[in-house]
Amino acid sequence: MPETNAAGQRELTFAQAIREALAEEMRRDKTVCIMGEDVAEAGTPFKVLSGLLEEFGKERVLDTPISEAGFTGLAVGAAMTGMRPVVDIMFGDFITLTMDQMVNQAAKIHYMSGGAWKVPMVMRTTLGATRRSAAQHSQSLHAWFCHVPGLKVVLPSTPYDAKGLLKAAIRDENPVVFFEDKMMYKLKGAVPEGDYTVPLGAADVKRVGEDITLVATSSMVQVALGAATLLEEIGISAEVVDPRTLWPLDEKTLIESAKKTSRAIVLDEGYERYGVTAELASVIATGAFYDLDAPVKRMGAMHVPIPFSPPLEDATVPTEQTVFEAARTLCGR
Amino acid sequence: MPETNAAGQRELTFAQAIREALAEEMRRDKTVCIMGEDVAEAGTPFKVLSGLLEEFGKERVLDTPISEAGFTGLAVGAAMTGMRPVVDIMFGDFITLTMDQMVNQAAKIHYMSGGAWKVPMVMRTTLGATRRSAAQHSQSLHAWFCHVPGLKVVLPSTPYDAKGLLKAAIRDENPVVFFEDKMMYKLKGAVPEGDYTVPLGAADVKRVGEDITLVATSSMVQVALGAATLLEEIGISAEVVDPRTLWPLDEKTLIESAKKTSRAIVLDEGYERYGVTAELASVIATGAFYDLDAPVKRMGAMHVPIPFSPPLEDATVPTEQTVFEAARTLCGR
Amino acid sequence: MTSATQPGEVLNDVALWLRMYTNMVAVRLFETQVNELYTRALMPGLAHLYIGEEAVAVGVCEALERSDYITSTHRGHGHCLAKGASPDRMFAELLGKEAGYCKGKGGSMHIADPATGNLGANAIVCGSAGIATGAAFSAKHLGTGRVSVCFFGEGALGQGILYEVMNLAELFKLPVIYVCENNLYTEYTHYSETTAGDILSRATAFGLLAATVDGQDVRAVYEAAHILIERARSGVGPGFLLCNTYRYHGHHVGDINREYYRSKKEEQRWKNERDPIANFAKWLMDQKVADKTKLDAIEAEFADEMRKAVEFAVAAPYPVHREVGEDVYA
Amino acid sequence: MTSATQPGEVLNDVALWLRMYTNMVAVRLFETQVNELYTRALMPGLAHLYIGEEAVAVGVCEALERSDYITSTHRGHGHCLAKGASPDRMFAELLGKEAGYCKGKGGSMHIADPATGNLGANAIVCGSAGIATGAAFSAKHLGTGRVSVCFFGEGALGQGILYEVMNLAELFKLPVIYVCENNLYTEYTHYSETTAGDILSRATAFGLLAATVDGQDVRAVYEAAHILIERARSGVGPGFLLCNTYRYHGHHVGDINREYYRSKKEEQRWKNERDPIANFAKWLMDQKVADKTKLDAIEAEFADEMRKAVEFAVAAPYPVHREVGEDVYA
Ligand SMILES: Cc1ncc(C[n+]2csc(CCOP(=O)(O)OP(=O)(O)O)c2C)c(N)n1
Ligand SMILES: Cc1ncc(C[n+]2csc(CCOP(=O)(O)OP(=O)(O)O)c2C)c(N)n1
Ligand SMILES: [Mg+2]
Ligand SMILES: [Mg+2]
Repeated sequence: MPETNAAGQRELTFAQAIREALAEEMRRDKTVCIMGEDVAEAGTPFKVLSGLLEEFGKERVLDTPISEAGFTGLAVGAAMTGMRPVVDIMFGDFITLTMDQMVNQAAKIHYMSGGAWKVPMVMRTTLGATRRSAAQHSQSLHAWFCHVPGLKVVLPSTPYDAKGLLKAAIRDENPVVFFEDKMMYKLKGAVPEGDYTVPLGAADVKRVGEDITLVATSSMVQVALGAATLLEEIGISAEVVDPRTLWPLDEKTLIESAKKTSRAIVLDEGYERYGVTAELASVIATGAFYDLDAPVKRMGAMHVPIPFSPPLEDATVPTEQTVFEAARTLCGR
Repeated sequence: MPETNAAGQRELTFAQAIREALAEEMRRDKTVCIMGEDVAEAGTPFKVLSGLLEEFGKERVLDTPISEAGFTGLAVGAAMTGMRPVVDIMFGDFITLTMDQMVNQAAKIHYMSGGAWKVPMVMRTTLGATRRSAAQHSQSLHAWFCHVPGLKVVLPSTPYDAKGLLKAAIRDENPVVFFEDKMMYKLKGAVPEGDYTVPLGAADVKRVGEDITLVATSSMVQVALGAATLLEEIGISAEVVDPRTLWPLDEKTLIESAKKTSRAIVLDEGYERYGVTAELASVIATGAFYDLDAPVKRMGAMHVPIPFSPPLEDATVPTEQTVFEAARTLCGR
Repeated sequence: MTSATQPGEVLNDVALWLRMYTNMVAVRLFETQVNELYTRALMPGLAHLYIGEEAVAVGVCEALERSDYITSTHRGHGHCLAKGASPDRMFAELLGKEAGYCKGKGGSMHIADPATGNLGANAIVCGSAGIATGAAFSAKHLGTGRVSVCFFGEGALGQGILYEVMNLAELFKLPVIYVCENNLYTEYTHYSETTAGDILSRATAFGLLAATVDGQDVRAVYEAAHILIERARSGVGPGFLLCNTYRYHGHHVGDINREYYRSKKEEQRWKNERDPIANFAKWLMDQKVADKTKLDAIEAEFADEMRKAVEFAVAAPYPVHREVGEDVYA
Repeated sequence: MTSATQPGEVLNDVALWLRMYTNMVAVRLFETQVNELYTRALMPGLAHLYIGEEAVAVGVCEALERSDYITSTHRGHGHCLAKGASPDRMFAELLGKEAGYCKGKGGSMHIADPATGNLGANAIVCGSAGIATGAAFSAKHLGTGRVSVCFFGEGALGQGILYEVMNLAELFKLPVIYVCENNLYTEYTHYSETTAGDILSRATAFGLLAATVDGQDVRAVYEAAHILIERARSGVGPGFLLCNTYRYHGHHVGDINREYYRSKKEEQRWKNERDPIANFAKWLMDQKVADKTKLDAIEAEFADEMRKAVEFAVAAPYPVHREVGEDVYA
């Protein structure tokens, strides 16, 4: 049940926002369907899809075998021929099994056919560690898809964005990969009733600041906001910028913010090496070259497979505290 | 047959150097074996392996079905239990099919088992466009593997390096991915007879210069050297640095060079976005922050699926001419 | 090819036979021109010729409606033509020209054409099995009554995704037929070295109705395909058709010295004894359906058409530079 | 477990039976403690209990030598114990402690142990099919005479790589047995909704020798496994063993309300009528191999051992911080 916050706005959890976006799109467009493992009766292990089977029936909410490559490929063909499938890959770690269908097929068909065919599909999957799920259930592999022309990559960080971005993704004519942070499903936030979309390619300034820019994606947005609060206490005003979509990428907003503050940290839960932090840091280092007072600092996951042991796992991901300290150092305090 | 160059050194092609490395390692160590599609009688479509079947027999040079995931997985298990398999993935585009075995298995087993098991295997595959092979046979996807802790990633650019690095890769105790540029197989260069290795993690300055650093990988090393010659004609002295292995990465050599020249271009045939150029540019922008006179320039493949049509395909990859012009602009000429 | 015929109606049969004959001749003449383009160094890259296998594409596509879907392979010109594409735009595509089916961006291995239901050739072995299955999913979900055919070489039996989608197709009762063209070789290796067990059982194990057919006999192919396709169309479920065939040329146009993996004698035997066009011509003449003059006229007509199509393609312009950045996103 | 017995030798059989009984009891008591650790909120993350399926791991591992290999799954504690691992280091691993088999880095889903040939549990469904096949490849190539067993749930039948490696194993005649534990559910979905056709045929299609067995009958499992394993060891080729079984608990320890996907009645029926331990106990008593006192003593002994092992694990320290960056590269 939706709650109402202090400002009188309706609040939903991140999971509810996703579900509402799907339900609204499925009502609006009969060609939207959902497929994946345990999506129907179970509504996924995270219960994100609960209730959709009841409303839309087995023909549109389809349990599949454990065949990530197979049903992703099926979705590609279905998307080419009149459907708008939303594929559910339970854990982001399993996109490894779908790379051929997503990269060699979905991403390239429009181009290879000279524009003759298109592939309007969405892949929903997860990212994020610290659930004590060990190395094969904790990765944030979204950088791979960002590297591939023909795909769009979306990383919502609030319930509001999740609903609006997912609706935009479903209506998009291209294959879109939509990454959800598992740890965020219960996060609450204001979500308007009814239809709205958040355009793909528009960053959002989640907090205005003057002294340092924290560019953060997905799970790291809350971390950045937390760090910003800590920084405020020592008199550092941090701006938090969320690209929201990594491709298309709103370079301008990132660069403008860095130019204004002259310092930037880039935060992403994927591996730091050869990943998202490298791209965003490089974009800022180039775009704000003459305005930066210090090198752009990158903070991502440690370069290790995610360990199971809680104290070790916790050490692999940036936290409010580590971001706070990095920012303080960068600001010379 | 090996030739001899002006300096009296023995010359081999890049393909011959690879084959010699394999043959020497197979003679040295009975646990080294090769598996892949059409590797035996055919010696691969590029004929890189011709003759190995004849010397080492069907037990050690194994034709497999077209099952990239399956035989890569088989190699992982074989590597854990006493073999040193060298897996042949005919085109780099097909690594899409092996991502689960390489990333969720090979890369993580040593760590997940707390060091109990290890996976000494090599995956050889290709990269590079401009063969008129279209979107599914022209990609350079090595950035994906660089992003994954537990893997090492090697990109030789000369016959000498190819032999020495491959031998080092085979002797390494970890899973190593070895990318060969298809267009380079016929490139000739000096290659000593007999045993030598090139350590993983040591960059090589392929040309010494003063005014600008061209960091280049694989296919782009020759392009950088060609551009350096053109630049010399207009009085710009370019240093060409080849990291040779992208993981481990010899940051120091890259940064020292950029500090010295104060300008850098990073060249890699993978997609420019969210790929190798981003990491290398970011490393340099940070490490040489106070010495750079201009932003680090990135040059990679255009953000499009590789088109078939020759004039279009040629436009997607950096060339001597485009690198020359970028360098000239960067040097303010 | 146009609408499917009910078998057993003699008049229609004659029309059907002649159409299939014509189409096989067209495919062969097309491919002969491709080989020549390569030899004349006019073709960028390589191409995989379908010569010898014509009866498979033609027999199967004859059993399909124009609006039905196919997916195709690196050896895809035959499927494409048999489904109704025009040689001129195909040649243009092979040469990377703007007038090609994909504006030159796809080339030989990626020709696609919505007008004839061709979802595209695929250069990933077994890469289109998911796509074909998905097209059948749409057909069922949208109630269009369409059927989808997935062509693939026996090499694709090595790819796990084939088994994943056969399972899905059977579970969802999708109207899709998996057509395996067993031409005995996967590149340079005999299929028996890479294929354990029994091919047909690999489909029946998942519940599919499966049949084997002489892939050099276009009537046999057509009839088996017709049954599986109409069964699928009526909603009963997917099918699998194994067609035993042979490619006369190399794996691709550049594969000239082949004796290390197969003998000239073997090649000669297939060409002399099992040629799908020659044998069908003989049968047509035996049946008095057509005489040699008529069949020769068909060949002459298409030889001429193909030459003209090649000329068109050779003369056609390349795409302009700006095209390289277009069609990445819809 | 120690060296395999030749069936038919009565004295050995008695020892074998008691060993299998003991091992099944050990697995159950281990898992009971795991559930308790979860309930007491002492366990990080989740765990997938093997209770109800004990006869499969124990029957198969009894037919293996200590030096033979196994690969295991997310539901892997039973395989690990049956292959000879110690409960104390297993519990330590489950709690993420330094004393665990993987220094706490692997956790419940990744326990591995070279000393007992355990190549590791795997949290990717079917993720270890390649690994098990590769271990068999080494065994053959190095002439060690070892055999490799790949345990997997019936959900893994959905993954294409299984068919790829069965094909490879048959082509290379590798000593590997694929053991399918059909416990009827893949997480929250009945296997019949995700599995078309016939399971056994999916293996025989690739030429493997395949057998089905009552997975609740440890003697039946042992006998079938023994035949397939020794056949594989002798070089004839790979095998496939389908064990029909049931998990009593949820998919994982947190899966408490299960009635939307299976009834309490169904669970009760399996527990009451087909429990592998209770039924085997009854049989042992009927055969006068052991009386109730003896069997109770076994249980009491292990209950005590498991409690001590848990205490050890709870008290054991976490790895030190520096460990996080170690073991990434060998
Ligand atoms: C996934 C993948 N692996 C390998 C290749 C390289 N390759 C191209 S065609 C081919 C052989 C295909 O054999 P088959 O499927 O029998 O088709 P045929 O060429 O005989 O028509 C191979 C291995 C590829 N294109 N895709
Ligand atoms: C590739 C992959 N897809 C999905 C999952 C999520 N998942 C974990 S266990 C499981 C069900 C496995 O069922 P089964 O193989 O029958 O084993 P069981 O749990 O019944 O022992 C699923 C879908 C996974 N771990 N790996
Ligand atoms: Mg073939
Ligand atoms: Mg199960």
